[in-house]
This record gives sequence, structure tokens and C-alpha cells, in this order.
Amino acid sequence: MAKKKLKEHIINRDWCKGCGICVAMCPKNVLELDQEEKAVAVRIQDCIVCQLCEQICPDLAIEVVIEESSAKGEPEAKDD
Amino acid sequence: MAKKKLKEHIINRDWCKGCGICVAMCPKNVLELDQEEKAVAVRIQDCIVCQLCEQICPDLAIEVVIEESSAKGEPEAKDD
Amino acid sequence: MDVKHYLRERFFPHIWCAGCGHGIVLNALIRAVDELQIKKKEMVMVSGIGCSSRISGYVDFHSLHTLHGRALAFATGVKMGKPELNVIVPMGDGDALAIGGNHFIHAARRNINITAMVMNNRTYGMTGGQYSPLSGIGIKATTAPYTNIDRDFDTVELATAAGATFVARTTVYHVKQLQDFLKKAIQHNGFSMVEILTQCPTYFGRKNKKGSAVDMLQSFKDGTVPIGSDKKKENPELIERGIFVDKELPEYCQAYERIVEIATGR
Amino acid sequence: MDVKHYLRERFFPHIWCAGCGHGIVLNALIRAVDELQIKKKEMVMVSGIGCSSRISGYVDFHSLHTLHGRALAFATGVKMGKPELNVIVPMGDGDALAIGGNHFIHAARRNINITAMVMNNRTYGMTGGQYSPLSGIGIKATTAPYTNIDRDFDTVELATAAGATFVARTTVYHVKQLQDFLKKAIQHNGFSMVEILTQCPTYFGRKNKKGSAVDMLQSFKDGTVPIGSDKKKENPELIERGIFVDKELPEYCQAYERIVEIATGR
Amino acid sequence: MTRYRIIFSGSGGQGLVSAAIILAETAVMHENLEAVQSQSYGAAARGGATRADVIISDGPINLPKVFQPGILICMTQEAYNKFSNLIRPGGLLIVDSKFVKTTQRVDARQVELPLHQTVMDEIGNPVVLNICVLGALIGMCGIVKKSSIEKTLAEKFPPAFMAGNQMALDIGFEMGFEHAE
Amino acid sequence: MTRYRIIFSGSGGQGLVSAAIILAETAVMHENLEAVQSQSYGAAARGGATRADVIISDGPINLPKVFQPGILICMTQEAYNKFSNLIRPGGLLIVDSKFVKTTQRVDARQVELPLHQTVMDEIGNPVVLNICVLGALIGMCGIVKKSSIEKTLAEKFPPAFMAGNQMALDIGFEMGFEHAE
Amino acid sequence: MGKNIAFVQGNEACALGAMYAGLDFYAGYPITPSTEIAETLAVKLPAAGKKFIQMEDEISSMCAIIGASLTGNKVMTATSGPGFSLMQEALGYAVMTEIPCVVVNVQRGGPSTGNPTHVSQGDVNQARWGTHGDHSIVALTASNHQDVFRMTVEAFNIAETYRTPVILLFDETVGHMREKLVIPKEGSIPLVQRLRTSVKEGVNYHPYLPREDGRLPMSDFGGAHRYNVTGLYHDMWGFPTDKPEVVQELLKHLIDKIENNAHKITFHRSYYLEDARTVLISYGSAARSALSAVEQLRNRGQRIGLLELNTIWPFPAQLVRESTRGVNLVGVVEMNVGQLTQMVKLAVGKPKKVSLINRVDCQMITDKDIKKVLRVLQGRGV
Amino acid sequence: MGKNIAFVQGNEACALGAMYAGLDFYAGYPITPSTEIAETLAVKLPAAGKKFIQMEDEISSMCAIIGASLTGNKVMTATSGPGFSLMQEALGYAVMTEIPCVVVNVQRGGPSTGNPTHVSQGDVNQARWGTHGDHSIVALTASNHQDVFRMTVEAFNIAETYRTPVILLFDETVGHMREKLVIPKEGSIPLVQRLRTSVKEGVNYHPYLPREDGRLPMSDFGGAHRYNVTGLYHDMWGFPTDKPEVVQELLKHLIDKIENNAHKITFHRSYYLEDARTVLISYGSAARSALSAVEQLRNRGQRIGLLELNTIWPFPAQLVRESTRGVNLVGVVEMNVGQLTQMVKLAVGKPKKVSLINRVDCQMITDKDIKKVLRVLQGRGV
Ligand SMILES: Cc1ncc(C[n+]2csc(CCOP(=O)(O)OP(=O)(O)O)c2C)c(N)n1
Ligand SMILES: Cc1ncc(C[n+]2csc(CCOP(=O)(O)OP(=O)(O)O)c2C)c(N)n1
Ligand code: SF4
Ligand code: SF4
Ligand code: SF4
Ligand code: SF4
Repeated sequence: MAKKKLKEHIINRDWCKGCGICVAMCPKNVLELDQEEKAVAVRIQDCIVCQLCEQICPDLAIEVVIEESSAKGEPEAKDD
Repeated sequence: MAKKKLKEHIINRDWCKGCGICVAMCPKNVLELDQEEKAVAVRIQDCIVCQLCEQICPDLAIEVVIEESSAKGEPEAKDD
Repeated sequence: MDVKHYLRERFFPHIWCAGCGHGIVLNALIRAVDELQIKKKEMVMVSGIGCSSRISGYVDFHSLHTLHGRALAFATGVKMGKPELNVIVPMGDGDALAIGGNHFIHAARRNINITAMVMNNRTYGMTGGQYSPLSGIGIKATTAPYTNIDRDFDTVELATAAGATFVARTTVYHVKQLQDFLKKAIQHNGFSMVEILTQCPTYFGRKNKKGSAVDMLQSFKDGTVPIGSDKKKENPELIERGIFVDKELPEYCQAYERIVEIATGR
Repeated sequence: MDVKHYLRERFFPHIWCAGCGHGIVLNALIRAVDELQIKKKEMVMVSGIGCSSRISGYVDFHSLHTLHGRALAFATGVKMGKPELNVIVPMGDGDALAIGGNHFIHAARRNINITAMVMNNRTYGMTGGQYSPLSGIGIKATTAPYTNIDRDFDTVELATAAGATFVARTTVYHVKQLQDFLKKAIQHNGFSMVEILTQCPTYFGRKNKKGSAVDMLQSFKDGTVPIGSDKKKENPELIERGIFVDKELPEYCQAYERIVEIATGR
Repeated sequence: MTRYRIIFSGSGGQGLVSAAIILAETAVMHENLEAVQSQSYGAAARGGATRADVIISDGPINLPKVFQPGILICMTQEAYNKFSNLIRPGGLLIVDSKFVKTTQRVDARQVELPLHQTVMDEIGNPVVLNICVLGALIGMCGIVKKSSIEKTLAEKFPPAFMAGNQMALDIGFEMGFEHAE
Repeated sequence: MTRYRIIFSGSGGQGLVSAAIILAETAVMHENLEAVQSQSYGAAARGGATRADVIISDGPINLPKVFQPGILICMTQEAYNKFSNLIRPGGLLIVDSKFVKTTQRVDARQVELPLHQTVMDEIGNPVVLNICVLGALIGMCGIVKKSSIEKTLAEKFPPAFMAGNQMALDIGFEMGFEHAE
Repeated sequence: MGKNIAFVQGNEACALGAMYAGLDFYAGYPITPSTEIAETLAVKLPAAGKKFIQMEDEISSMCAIIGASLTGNKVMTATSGPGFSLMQEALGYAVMTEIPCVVVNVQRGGPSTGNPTHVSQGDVNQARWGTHGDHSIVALTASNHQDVFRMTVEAFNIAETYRTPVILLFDETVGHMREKLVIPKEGSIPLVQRLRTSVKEGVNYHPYLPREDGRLPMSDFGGAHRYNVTGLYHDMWGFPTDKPEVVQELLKHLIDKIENNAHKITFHRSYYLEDARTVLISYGSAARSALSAVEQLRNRGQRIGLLELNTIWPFPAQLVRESTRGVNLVGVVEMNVGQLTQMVKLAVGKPKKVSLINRVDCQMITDKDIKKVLRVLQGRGV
Repeated sequence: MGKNIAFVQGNEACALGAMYAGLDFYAGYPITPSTEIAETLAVKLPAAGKKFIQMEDEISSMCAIIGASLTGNKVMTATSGPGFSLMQEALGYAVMTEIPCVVVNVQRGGPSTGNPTHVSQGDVNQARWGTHGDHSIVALTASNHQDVFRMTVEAFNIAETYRTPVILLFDETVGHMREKLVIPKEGSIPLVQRLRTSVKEGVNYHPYLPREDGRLPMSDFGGAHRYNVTGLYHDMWGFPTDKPEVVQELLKHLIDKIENNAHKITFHRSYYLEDARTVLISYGSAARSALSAVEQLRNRGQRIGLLELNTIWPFPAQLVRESTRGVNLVGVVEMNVGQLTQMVKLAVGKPKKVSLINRVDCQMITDKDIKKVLRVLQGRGV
């Protein structure tokens, strides 16, 4: 499968409750909570598009948008 | 333990419903159902005092009375 | 032994049909209690509704004849209310495992010192022969005229998984084993469950052409084997008899005593 | 994938607390359904009452939010009423195994093609943190201020003993495995049960000093191992994740079809 | 308006409820009469004496239970002891002479028939005793035609049972007919 | 008869229900007043805005809910938006200046206090914010004596919490007292 | 005589009525004296390609029929006293969610396990008030198999028309006795089919927005419209709300749809009411004895009549008022401590005119019992 | 101020009342808005060496307290609407077997799951008729914590005196609100201890043979006397029977022991009734608003009074009749569709004088609401 390339993180600030799960789970420490306790992607360049943040967000507030070319690709399976 | 000796079978005719279980289960074929469909001990001499009839009677209608001398003895355990 | 010492004679002959296995269970139970030399006033029978449940009325113990399926819930109150009592709960398969299934698993889980006797005749005798959760596939019943498609529980496995600390199975054919298991179950400190295969010649027998009560008794002999028997390997249909679980774990009322100690700072 | 395609957006943000694991289950569920490419109109969610049960209101499927503990009974009617539907039943541990325990074991026994998700947060979240049958000994809860003495069920063992033909366990930490198990469970032809360890930071976490939602998630990583892992031998406290049972047996609605054939002489 | 009020009594296994139903059903299905049948249920039915009530009439029937039977059939001593005092003065009391010793004095015609004995002697199978009872009843009292009963039997039982039923019905009918008034 | 009708509003984690209870309990236990406290429950409480009502009086109180608060405290924007129109004309509206932008025009005295900011700056722990709110309230309005609140705090909390609570109460009290009329 | 005559138990007549009405799905748990309904349907339903299931208890039975109803089936369960008590929570759910279903309670002696094999009419008020919270309910009854059949069919019709559970409140005597039943020809009793929405797929469907006439068209689960069903107070989409105005409106709707249509769902039989100075009011098997008593007294020249109620709830107050206007004495014949008598008193307005004629020993009340009490009430001693 | 004052929720006041009354055993299952009762007792009972258990559901909770009562304990459970519906079968068992027990129902919005966190008084008739079969029941209520406490104590007293379940029918408002509670000194409310048989071991004890005064002395399970307890109709030894005369006598006993003692178990408060021309009748939290309205109208010179009922069942008909004699207008203030209004109408005798003043949107009825309706009823427009 082609390596996926990040387009952007869409974070729904109305839905995010600031639990910090995405921040803690991101393997690359891409995300942070801001002043208003909402998640923001601060180190976008580090993102490996694993989509874990998207999939583990209990508020369904994160969408990791992938560059068109690879957008149809299956998300990488990851588990221990 | 001393071998038990039969004194008598007391069969409660008011309680016996004539199901025939004692008749069928007695290893020595001691019992029969009579005209009125009540159990009676007809071959007393063959009785080995195993007390199975007493213990399996669903109507609690049979008492196998043992000669005094050995009356206090534990009933023989029997099972397969 | 003097059977009548334990019976409420004025209600005999009992209401069960000729050849009904429930009477054999009653017979075994009082022998077990007699051998354990438990005083009658220390014995409580708590039952639900069903032919089987009527057993509690025939014994000269404290007896509580309750609601269909709820006996173990009442019994939990009795036992916690006075933990020194011996509490025995006879139940039909419907009573224990259809409507009463939840109380069954929860009493087992708590490991409360109650003895549950599941008198499994594979049908609802009291209401006239409908299928039960222990009837099994292929059986006929008034509510399964075209044969039953409901799988049956394995009572032993269910009790074990739910947490019972004493689990045994036998049949009314094996009266000595039955007495023995009941004794052990009563003595066990924790939730004990004895499944007893028993016959309902009137409904289960008749509907399923199982012959007379005697034939049905015989089938318990032929259809069961001791745990671990080689025969079971040849014929997996055979049902195992024996003690499946027997372990010590904290008993509920005793655990509660500890809570009282903590709370009262004793 | 477009998550919102499956959501009833106007009810978001949802009512769950910040960090509640129930949202992760919702997240995984819609991904599973998406991957299976099941049409929304072929999906029915039937839930009981509890924080977990609210999940059914958030998905754009047919949704039936019923009574505490009874979801599987309602679901049995839905499934038999229209066997072509995919019926999913999300339940809290109280909903599934306290008040709902009986329907749980009977649905499993019948092997009716329903997927039960037990969202196990070891407490009654909705009513404010009482102990549940999955809390376990030693836990604190509003109704166990001096610690809990109630043993917990092993949900996997109970479902297995009751007859479920697909039985799995995972956690909300293991989101990929969760999605995978949900997919397999939905595809399974028969009763499937997935136990999902999930966190209630608000009550279970706070009462038991389990830290933040993140800490609790982490504990699912550290406290669980794949089935058969050697680590489990060293540390029996570890909880196994994986698929415990996966077998084919006649499904209830299909078995019923056979009865109709017999009855109609087809 | 003719009205028959009948009680069949005996023990659980004797099939008397069936007999009552066959009689009542015959009246309704084959003789254009009205009939109501009821029976005792429960513990009373499982243990002791069974009882089945039948009322047959050419007009509507309101009360479904028989309080004073014009015809009482007792097939066990227990049933006889329990029910014989219910009988309507001048009524008819039929008992099986093997099972019942008629002790009480009732203001009714008592007919003792060796139904069980005859069935055992001539057919050898007690399951058809109830049909024999039915035969005796209609032999003695009419109520419905024998041929109508036969129709009902044919509808309700598989052909294999027909011969036995027919024999039992005939035997009973004859014994009853001898006592017809 | 003096009667205070107070609503504390904000979000779930802010401890405003506790603040309300402490206030009401203090009135009853240490000032021989009557008080009734109630709060919103359920989904509303879990998600959106919390609300806790307190009525304090020197006579019996019948109605347990506040319909028109004389004093309204809003600790989030949502709470402000939802409740500010309830206020009694001429009442007092206290908001936290960090969380609330006072947009609506209400016929009441609006006091904006940097409670959260001050607590974070001077104590660094938001859990005592609610006590600070309470301090501000009694600093501004009296209602009960500060020393009485201190008694209640001492009764309800373990000693370890006392210092923090006291600081928060003092800070709030001072800020409130400045705005006392 | 053709096949359209049957000699059956009342319970069988009920089962046959349900089949006639188009029953698709039955779930139940056996209990005396209602079991024969299940046993008959266990034979009939599969033979008609329809569904029968014996559940683990009464609670799950009630839940299962609600679930099955939502997938577009006509559904029923049957039970007796103890089982009916267990069904109360789920019955209230059906009320709140407006799911059509029929619940049979063949009454036996209560309270508690009471007297399982004997007759009583002790569950009349429970049928009305057994579940928690304000609500209305429909309950029908019958004294003979022809009416058992017909009321069963009407129960389905009412359930489907008003989207409500309908209770069939029979009793042990009627349930167990056998008598003639003439099975009506197909079509001779009109059947109400479920009103389904005409809203097309993709267009907004409001499952809980009543039409002008108060009716709520349904959409089957699995069909074009995905919506929510909940036992919480809910808005027109079926989503939970606690908005006071929505709550009040929903409760009013639940009550009004029944009470305002009471006249349309009132079934009864009148006997000799025209010139009656004494009127008996009765229902269920008690009405058989009442009719017998009335006919005997008529023969002796008394101006007495009988109003037999087939609809018990909503209580037909207007019918009772009209039928007792100008009457000297109203005797309510029932086998309980006077549960419906209270409603009659309220309806008649002059409580003192109304007397209870009853029996509470779990034995069928007889014509003699009734005549005896009437003599006393009429001042003629014993 | 000493330790005898507490500032607590109504639910805590109930728990404290139960402890005062000598509660030995509590079994329950959490449900809003009654959970705090269990939570309080989970702390208090173990600390007093007594028993607390959380069961698997409400059914088992009700069963467990009955079992525990038989071993000689004072017992209680608490729940709300849905749980109360589930308890109905076992509640009837307690009625039939005459087992003392206290059942708290903190009412919330119904039917069904309804409105769990808001107030209603919709379970009044269910408390009376929720279980199947004829029976009588005792139900008490309260509008303030002092009365919550006191009625809880009285509930135990009545349960023990009459061997009956007693229902405490509180509501969400009272249950959840906090106010002052003065905990009475030990002994200041007399406690009824269970009447135990004086029959000696070995001598025949008849557990179900009422004494002359109708009371039935008990013998604890585990004690000297072994007897049978069953929910079937039973004879004086507690053994099942269906003998008509025994059945009837038992039912009459169950009803008479409550109804004939109604005057002894009627608790109420009267406000300004002496010269009142308008009387409000209310109970539970609604009575707080009613009192508020009455006081305001009194201030304006209206001759209006309030009868607050603490005993709802057996319905205090005589008290209501006496309190409304010569009155022009009776307004029944309740938060349901008029469940007690019907009883008031029957009691007052002139139904037209009686009007319902209610609210059914799960919001607390206010003084304003009441005054508004009163204006209309008094012909003074809105
Ligand atoms: C709540 C309730 N539901 C149903 C019944 C009817 N009922 C009585 S006993 C019984 C089942 C009896 O079967 P089982 O428990 O297996 O005992 P058995 O009679 O076979 O010994 C049923 C369904 C009841 N009494 N109460
Ligand atoms: C019959 C009934 N009993 C009790 C309740 C109260 N209740 C609602 S949810 C719940 C338990 C919630 O716990 P769980 O099922 O584990 O789900 P969670 O909220 O933790 O997700 C309880 C006891 C109820 N609604 N209905
Ligand atoms: S996609 Fe993966 S790497 Fe990128 S932000 Fe999300 S969790 Fe971090
Ligand atoms: S004691 Fe044994 S041998 Fe003797 S009669 Fe009984 S069963 Fe037969
Ligand atoms: S019906 Fe069956 S279970 Fe019941 S007494 Fe008869 S044989 Fe026994
Ligand atoms: S209370 Fe617990 S289970 Fe409920 S939403 Fe909050 S965190 Fe989740």
C-alpha cells in the first residue's frame, strides 16, 4: 500500500471535550491541548498518518485527512 | 459392619402410588405390585436388605426394618 | 432412620404423579440431612413454583414457598438475615434456569452459602409439559409440537462459569450418590449446586415416548457415566456424573462480616 | 471514511463525559460497519438504559432505546421479526449482566444471530458509580464505601458456558482489534459477544484513584495480554484479549425456518 | 328445552375429561345442540379426584358448571364419596362396580356396571375404558346418537384406534341400553 | 423576613453544587436560619450547564426551587446565556470574567470578577475555585458570616484541605467585599 | 355443519381470533390458566409460516413482542396474574413508545400466586394502573367464546389503529371452559392493517408527530426511515427530551388518543334494558351468571336488565350513565372486591344507587348468588 | 446547635429515619432519583453492624427483603418508577404472606423510563393497584424532610403492627432537595417492635391464625416453630388450600386489617381549615406549593385552607369528608392527571365541587400555577 500523506487534521472544536486521549496516544506527539482545552495539531510535520487519534477519539472530533492520491487506501492495521 | 438381617418391609399403602419403581429396582426381585397396584414384598426370603427400595421409593412408602441387633448399623453404601 | 421425623405427614400422599422423580429427591434429601445430624430448626427450604418446588412443603423444616424463579433471591435474604441457618433451594429446571436464570448466576457469583438443587426433568411439569431451557433440541413439548429448536444449557458449565464453588451432577437413579452429593453440598461453605436428572413420566415421558417411570430411571443409568469415564469418549452423548467443582473461596456472609469490622472499626 | 455519514450529528457533542471510553466504542463500531459495507437501513441498534446504551441514539441506524437490562429480549423480537436485519446490542456491564443477566444467557443459548457488545466500565455510570457485577472484590463504589465483597463474573466464561458461538474480549485502547472483533462478530452467524473494557473516569476512575482517562487507557494496555501469552503465566492478574470461541452451530431464526417447513409440509 | 347436566368423575388417568369433551363436542358438532364442558384443574386434578362437567341443551347455556348433576358418573371410590351427594333428586348415578362400593343412600337411581372388568375381559386394554363409559351413558340416556359419537371418534383419533374405540363404545352401549328406562 | 434566592450556575466540574450546599448548610447549621438547596440532575447535568439553587430565610421556606434569583452566579458562558434572563429586576449577577462575556442587558447589577484567574495565580489549583466563589458571594452580600462558612468547611473536609480552602475563601471574600454595596 | 364450527376452550378461541386478525408473532411464557393460548399458537403459527417463540420469562416475552411489532408484525403475548405483574414495566414502555401489541391476561385468583386454577376478576384495576406513571390503556373482555374471538380481533384492530397496547382481560372460567365457536368468514369482521407512512425514502419522516386525526403512521424497522424509539419522553423524531412543553404534549397525546376515542372502542351487549328498573352491570364469566339471573327474574315479572361490558378501559362512563338513567338500583356483578363498582359509582353520579354483587372465594358467582343479594338490596330479605 | 440537626437530602432523611426505626436489612438496586437512599445506607448499616446488599435487580431486592424479614429483621428497599413496576409481583407476595417490609418509591416522570431526573406524582394509583389481584395496601408520603423522617419511622411501625408491606411514596423534588432535619431524640417517636408469638416450642403455633384483634404474632425462621409460608391461598398453618371458605376469609382478613384500621394509620396536616370555604388537598412536594399559595391568599383575606395528606392509602375518605364539609370548592393539587382526585370525588360525594389543580410536564407545580387555576375556578377569570 502506498505510504499515506497527510493533508490536514480537521478537529471539531465543538465536539472535542479536551480529554487529552489523542494527545497521549499519538505516537509522534503531534497533538496538544490549547488554552481552551481543545485538541490542536501542533507538530503536523511529525504526523505519520497512522490515524490512531482519529480512531481513538471518544468524541469523534478528529479527522485525519489524507492527500487525495492515497485517500482511498485502507488505513494501516495497527495493534499489539 | 455386621451383615444386616431383615425384620420386615413396612409398606405404606396409603402413600404408595404403584409406580413400580421399587419392583423394578430391587436387585433380588423381592417386590411386586398387587391387584390394587400397591407394592408388596412377596419374596421376603430373597431380600438382602440393601434398602434400595426404601431409598428410591418416590412416595416414601417403604421402610425396610432391620433386626434390632444390627439396626444401628450404617446402611451399606451402594452406587456404580 | 425414621423418615417421618422429617416429613409433614398430613400432606401425604404427596401431589406428585406416580413415578415422578421429585419424590426420590425428597427421599434422598431427608436422608442426607439425617446423616448430617442437622437439627430441623436449623434447616430452611426456600422454593419457587413448580412441581419440584412443592418439595419444601413436605419437609418439617422452616419452609418458604415463593414465586416462580425467585427462590434464590428470597434465599439470599434469608441467609444474610440469619447466616447460621442452612438454606436449601430446590428448583425445577424452568424455575432455576428459565425465569430464574439471573438469580441463579448471581447467587453463584456471590458465593453465598446456599445449596441449590436443580431438579431437571427437562420440562415444565406444573404447567403441563412445555419445553424448558434444559429440554434440548429435537424434544417434543406442548409448545414445541414440531420439535424443539432451543439449545439447552449445560447446568454444570453455567454454574461453574457463574462462580459456584461446589458443582455436581447426578440422577435419581443413583440415590446413594445423590445423598452423598447433597451432604457434601450442604456441608460446603459457599454456593453449591447439584443438578439432579429426574423423570416427569407424565409430560416429558409421554410426549417423548420415553416409556414408564421405570424406563426413564433406567435411561439415567444407561445415559450417564462418572466424570472422566472412557465410555464418554466413545459416546459423547453420555452425560457425566460427579463433582465438577469443589473449592474454597470467601463466602459472602463471612465477607460481609469483614465489612462490618471495617465499618465499625472493630 | 466519513464518520458523519453514520452519525446523527445534531445530537453532538454527545452526553458522555470527557474521556469516557464509550465514545471510543462508538468510533470503532461505525468504522466496523463501514468496512463491512452494510447499508444503514439494514442495521438495528437495540440498547437498554445506561450511559453506554445512549450509543444507539448517536448512530444513524434504526435505533431502539429500551429498558434497563432488557435490550436482548427486545432484540430477539426484532431479529425474529425480520431476520434479514443486522442487530447490534450495546450494553453496559450492569445492563448486560446485573439486571439483564438472564436475557444475556438465554440469547446466547438460543444462538440467535445478534451481536452483543458489553461495554465494561466496572460501574453503573448512569446512576453515579455504584458497584456492578463486573467491579470485582476490593473496588470502591458509592454503594461499597468499605470496599466491595461481590465477586465479579468472567463475562467471557459466562457467555461461553451459556452457549455463545462467538466470544471475544478487547479494550478501547486496542481500537484496531476492537474494530476487527466487531466486524467478525457482526459477520458471525449466531450469537456473538464482544466484551470491551472501557473507562468511566468520572466514577470508577475517581472512586478508585485510577487517574485520568489517559491513565485508565494505559492500564488497559498494561493489564491485558493476547490469549495464551506467557506473561499471563507469570502474572495471573493479567486479562486475556482475543477471540475465545468462534464456532458454527444452527442459528435460531434459521432453525425456526426448518420448523415452518415441517409445519407447513413444505 | 331439554337440558342434561352431567358430571364425569374418577381419577386422573381414566380419560374421563376426554369422554366429557367427546360427548359435548358431539352434541355441538353433529347434533346441532349447545354444549358447555368444563373440568377441575390443578393440584386437585393431579392428585385426588378428577371431575369433568358437561351441560347439553337445545338452547343457550349460561352457567358453565354443574351444581346439581342429573347424571353423575363415578369411576373411583374417592370420586363417589366426594360427589355423590351433589346429585339432583331423582337423578341417575352410574358407577363402576369394580372400583366403587355404593355406600351412601342417595335419592337417585344407582346403576352399577362392571365396565372396567368387561373392557379388560373383552378388549384387554384399559385406555378405552372412557369410551366404554360414554357408550354406557348414551345407551342408557340417549343424549346424542351413537352414530354421532362415532363421527367424533373418527375425527379425533387416528384410524389405528378406531377398532378399539368402536368395540368399547359398543360394549358400553349395550350394557347401558339394558338399563335404559 | 429576609429571603435570599440564589442560583449558582456553571459547568459540571466546577464544584458549584458543593458551594451551594456549603452555603445552605452553613445557614442552617451555624446561623439558625432555614435553607433549601436543590440542583439540576441528569443528562442536563452531565453535559451542559449545571445549576444549583439555594434559598435562605429566617422563616419557613415552601418552594424549593428558585424561579427568579435575587443573586445569580454564572461561571461559564453557557450558563450565563441560559440563566441570565431569569434574574430578578434589581438583582445581582456575578460572573467570572475569564469565562463569561456579559452580552445581555439585564436589569441587575453585573459584577465581573477574575475569580478563576486569581485562584490559578495565587493558589494554582482550580479545585478550590468554588470556595473562592463562595467567599466572593458572602463578601459581597453577607448572607452568612465568614466564620460560619469556615466552620462548615472544617466539618466537611479533611484537615489537609483546610489551608487551600481558607486561602480561596479569603481571596474570594476580599474580591467580593470590594463590591459590597 | 361445516368446518366453521369448533368446540373449543376460551383460550383456543382467543388463539383462533388472533390468527384471524393476522397475528404474525407470538412470544410467551406458560402460566395457568392461559397456557392453552400458547399451546394452540405453537401449532397454528408455524403452520401459517409465522413466528412463535417461548421466551425465558414474561418480561422478555413482552419485550420481544414490542421488538417484533417494530419490524412490522402483528404481535401478541398471553399470561395470567403473576406474569402480568412482571410485564408491567415493558407494558408501560409500549404505552410510551406507542407500539401496537395485544396482551392477554387470563385472570386467576390473586393476590400473588393465589389460586392458579380458579376464577377471579381481580386484575381489573391493575390493567388500568399496573405500570408506573400517568397513562391510558385499553382493556377488553368477554363472557363467551364468540365474544372472546371477536374481542381478540378487535384488540388487534384497536392496537393498530391507536398504536397502543390492548389488554384482553379474560378469566379462568371462560379461558378453560369449552363451548361452541362459529368462526366468522374471512372478511366478515373487518381487520385494521397498520397505517404505514407514505413519506418517501430520503424525505423527513417524523415518527412521533401525530396527524390531524391523532394517528401516527409507522415505518417498519428495516424500512426506508431510520428513527429512534425510546421510553424516555421524546420529541417528534423520537429523541429524548425533558422540555416541559414537549413532555406535557406527549402525555396529553397518549391519554387523549384513548379517552377521546372511547366511544369508538366501547363494545358491550345490552339485555332487557329498555324498561328495566334494576340494571345489572357485569363482564367476563360473571356476566353469564348475571344473564341467567336476569332471565329468571324477568320470567317472574321483574323489570330487570343487564349491561354487559366488553370494553372495561377506557371505562365507558357515558354508556353506563345512559343505561342507568332513571333506574332504581344498579348492581355491579363482578368477582372481586368491587374494582369496577367504583367506576360505576363515579359514572352514575349517585353512588348510593350502586351496589356490589360479588364473590371473592375464587368460585364462579352463580345465578343464585346474584338473586340472593338482589332480594336483600330490593328490601325483600333473604 | 447539637448533632441532632442535619442538612440533608430527602433521600438521606428517609435513610436516617429508617436507621432510627431500627432497620436491620436493606437490599436494593440503584435508580434515579432514589439512589441516595441506598448510598446513605451503604455507609450507615455496616457501621451499625447491620446488613446492606445491592442485588442484581429490583425483583431480587424485593424478594431478598422478604426473606430477611422472615428471619426477624426490619427490612426496606427503595426504588423509583421502573423498579417499582418490577417489584409488583413480589410486593403482592408480601401482601399475601403478610411479611412486614417497607418499600420506598421516589417518584419520577412516567410512564416508562419517562423523565428520570424530574418530578411527578404519577405512581399513586400504581401503589394501590400495581400488583395483580384484590388486596389492600398502605402508602405514606411527605412534603418535607421532617415528615419524610417521621413517615419512614411510621412505615416501619405500621409494617410491623399489621404485618404488611408499607409503601413510602416520595417524589424527586423532596428526595433530592436539601433542607434542615432535626433528628428526634431516641424514644421520642415510639417504635413498634415485631409481635412475636408466645407459643412455646413443641406447642402448636398457627402462623396464620389472627388473634382477636386481627394481629398475627410471628415466629422467626430459625426459631422454635417450623411452619410454611406460601403466596398461594393458605390455611392457618400456612399450607396451600383452595377451599372457598378459607380463600374468602383470608382475602377479607388481608383487606380488613388495613381498611378497618384506616383511622389509626391516617397521618395528615391541616392548615387554616377551621373557617375555610375553599380547601386544597395535596401531598408530597406539591403540598409545599399548595401551602405557599394558601398562605398568600390568606394574606389577601381569602378563607382558604389546606389538608395535606401523609397517608394516601388506605385513602382517608372520612378525614377528607370531614375536612370538606360545607366547603364550596375543593381543589386537589397533585402532579399527575388526577389520580387522587377521583378518590376525593368519591369521598366528598359531590363530585362537581372537586377540581383538579395539576401539572404534568414533570416540573414542580408552583404557587402561581395554583393561584391561577383557583382564580378560574372561583369564576374570577385568569
Ligand atoms: C411468574 C410466573 N410465571 C409462570 C408461572 C407458571 N409456572 C408455574 S411452575 C412453571 C414451570 C415449572 O417447571 P419447572 O420449574 O421445570 O418445575 P417442574 O414443575 O417441572 O418440577 C411455570 C411456568 C408462574 N407461576 N409464575
Ligand atoms: C428497571 C431499572 N432499574 C434501574 C435503573 C437505573 N439505571 C439506569 S442505568 C443503570 C446502570 C448503568 O450501568 P451500566 O449498565 O453498567 O452502564 P453505564 O452507565 O456504566 O454505561 C441503572 C442502575 C433503570 N433505569 N431501570
Ligand atoms: S494520525 Fe497518528 S501520528 Fe498523526 S496525529 Fe494522529 S495519532 Fe498522531
Ligand atoms: S431391601 Fe433391597 S433386596 Fe430388599 S426388597 Fe428392598 S431393594 Fe429388594
Ligand atoms: S407433572 Fe411431571 S414433574 Fe409434575 S408431579 Fe407429575 S411427573 Fe412429577
Ligand atoms: S459517567 Fe462514566 S460511563 Fe457515564 S458518560 Fe461519564 S465517564 Fe462515561
